[in-house]
Amino acid sequence: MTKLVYFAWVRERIGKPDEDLDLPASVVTVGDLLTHLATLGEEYENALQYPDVIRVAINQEHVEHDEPIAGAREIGLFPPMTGG
Amino acid sequence: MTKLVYFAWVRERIGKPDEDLDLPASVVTVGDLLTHLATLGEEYENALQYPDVIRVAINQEHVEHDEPIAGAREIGLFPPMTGG
Amino acid sequence: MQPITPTIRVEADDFDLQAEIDALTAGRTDIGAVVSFSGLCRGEKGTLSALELEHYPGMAEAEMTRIAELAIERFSLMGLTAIHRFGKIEPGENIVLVIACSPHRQAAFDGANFVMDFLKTSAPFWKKEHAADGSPRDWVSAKDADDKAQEKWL
Amino acid sequence: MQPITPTIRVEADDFDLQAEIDALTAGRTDIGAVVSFSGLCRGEKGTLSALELEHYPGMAEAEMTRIAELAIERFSLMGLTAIHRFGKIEPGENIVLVIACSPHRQAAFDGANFVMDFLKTSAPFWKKEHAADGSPRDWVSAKDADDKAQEKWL
Repeated sequence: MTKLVYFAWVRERIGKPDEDLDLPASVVTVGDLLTHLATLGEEYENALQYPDVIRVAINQEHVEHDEPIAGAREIGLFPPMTGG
Repeated sequence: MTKLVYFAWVRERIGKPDEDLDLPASVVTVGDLLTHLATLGEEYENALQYPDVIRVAINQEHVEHDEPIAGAREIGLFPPMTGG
Repeated sequence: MQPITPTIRVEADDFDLQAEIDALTAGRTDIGAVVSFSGLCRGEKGTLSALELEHYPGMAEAEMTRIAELAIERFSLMGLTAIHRFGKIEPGENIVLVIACSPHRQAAFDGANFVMDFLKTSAPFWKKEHAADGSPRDWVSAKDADDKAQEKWL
Repeated sequence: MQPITPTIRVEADDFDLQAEIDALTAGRTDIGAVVSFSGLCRGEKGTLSALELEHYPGMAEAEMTRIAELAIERFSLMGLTAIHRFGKIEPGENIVLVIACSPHRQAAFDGANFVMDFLKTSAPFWKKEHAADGSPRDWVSAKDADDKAQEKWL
């Protein structure tokens, strides 16, 4: 099981702040994960329709979309940051 | 009569904070003034021995050494500034 | 010289700038320059009633610490504080505070500026606008200008 | 938009940073960024007992006002305060304060930085060092680095 956490409009569109998911073995990279999640329902499809803009953190550190997710305890998905 | 005011080590070397002087007609520019003052005694010579480093203000505004002093009510002489 | 540990906080409450500067400088005589940056919520000519600041707990602090340590190393800072608020913030209120201390002024300016630029693009915070007229709330879009501002340090 | 009048003071007493920022920002919702610079007297590893700050009364205020107005114009600032102390100042004490307010962060950083760079080279202040061991007091020499810092704005 991998913990997924969502923020800002990704959280709003998916409709929950976090969840634990069993990911299929075919999901190797962050990019694979985004493609996989978009198949889980309309709300996921809506949240992830432009995967290029989705920022991802593995174990609370920023990663690129080609990063393998092996060893991830927690994966965060969110829009570009707008703090400060 | 022109009021001269001195600051920092220029003031210390000349030995007074200010004075009113009658300047000869031959003193046209700031550079002429520095040359003239250096003839007024050892303390002036000592203060102004390196005229290039002396900063000058006419009526409380910075001027270059080639500036005419005509119309000056107050002329300030001082070393490069070290505030801030 | 002992390593400098930044002060990093993510909190709902407002901060006290003077108290934070005092905490960095009290009893020290080796600091010659202190630069503070306060980021405030703008009212956008009366159209905004508040901002709602969301963050990624844990990662927000970790990312701010990482940025702060980069700045301390790069500009040889003698002290650094970064505080970011979350929750509802009204126009005129503080959002973020960065303080950098150094023997010399340019390093203090650069340190605070660097932290703000990286914080904008890398620290996991998101702003949602509450419109004064009650119209649907929108998430603030990330600005290209912020990415460009960060790139000046690369 | 009404013209911005800078707050300029030359005084013996210490200043209160928070009070000065409050005076610039109170009741306003159009300021998004406030940058403050505080310059402090360094103790030079215990060798300095105090600095004596001399200034040219009248011209000091006039020159600071001129620099402040240049910065307001150049960076479209919404508020600017510059305060310079004179007299005897001990290690750890404040010497100078500059605060710049703007809608956006880079203008606030640049405004405060610009004022400091020009103040260093153009405002008529001079520092004399009082050595801790009582040896003869020396006037601080002007630094080439300060002239270079000013040149970055030309």
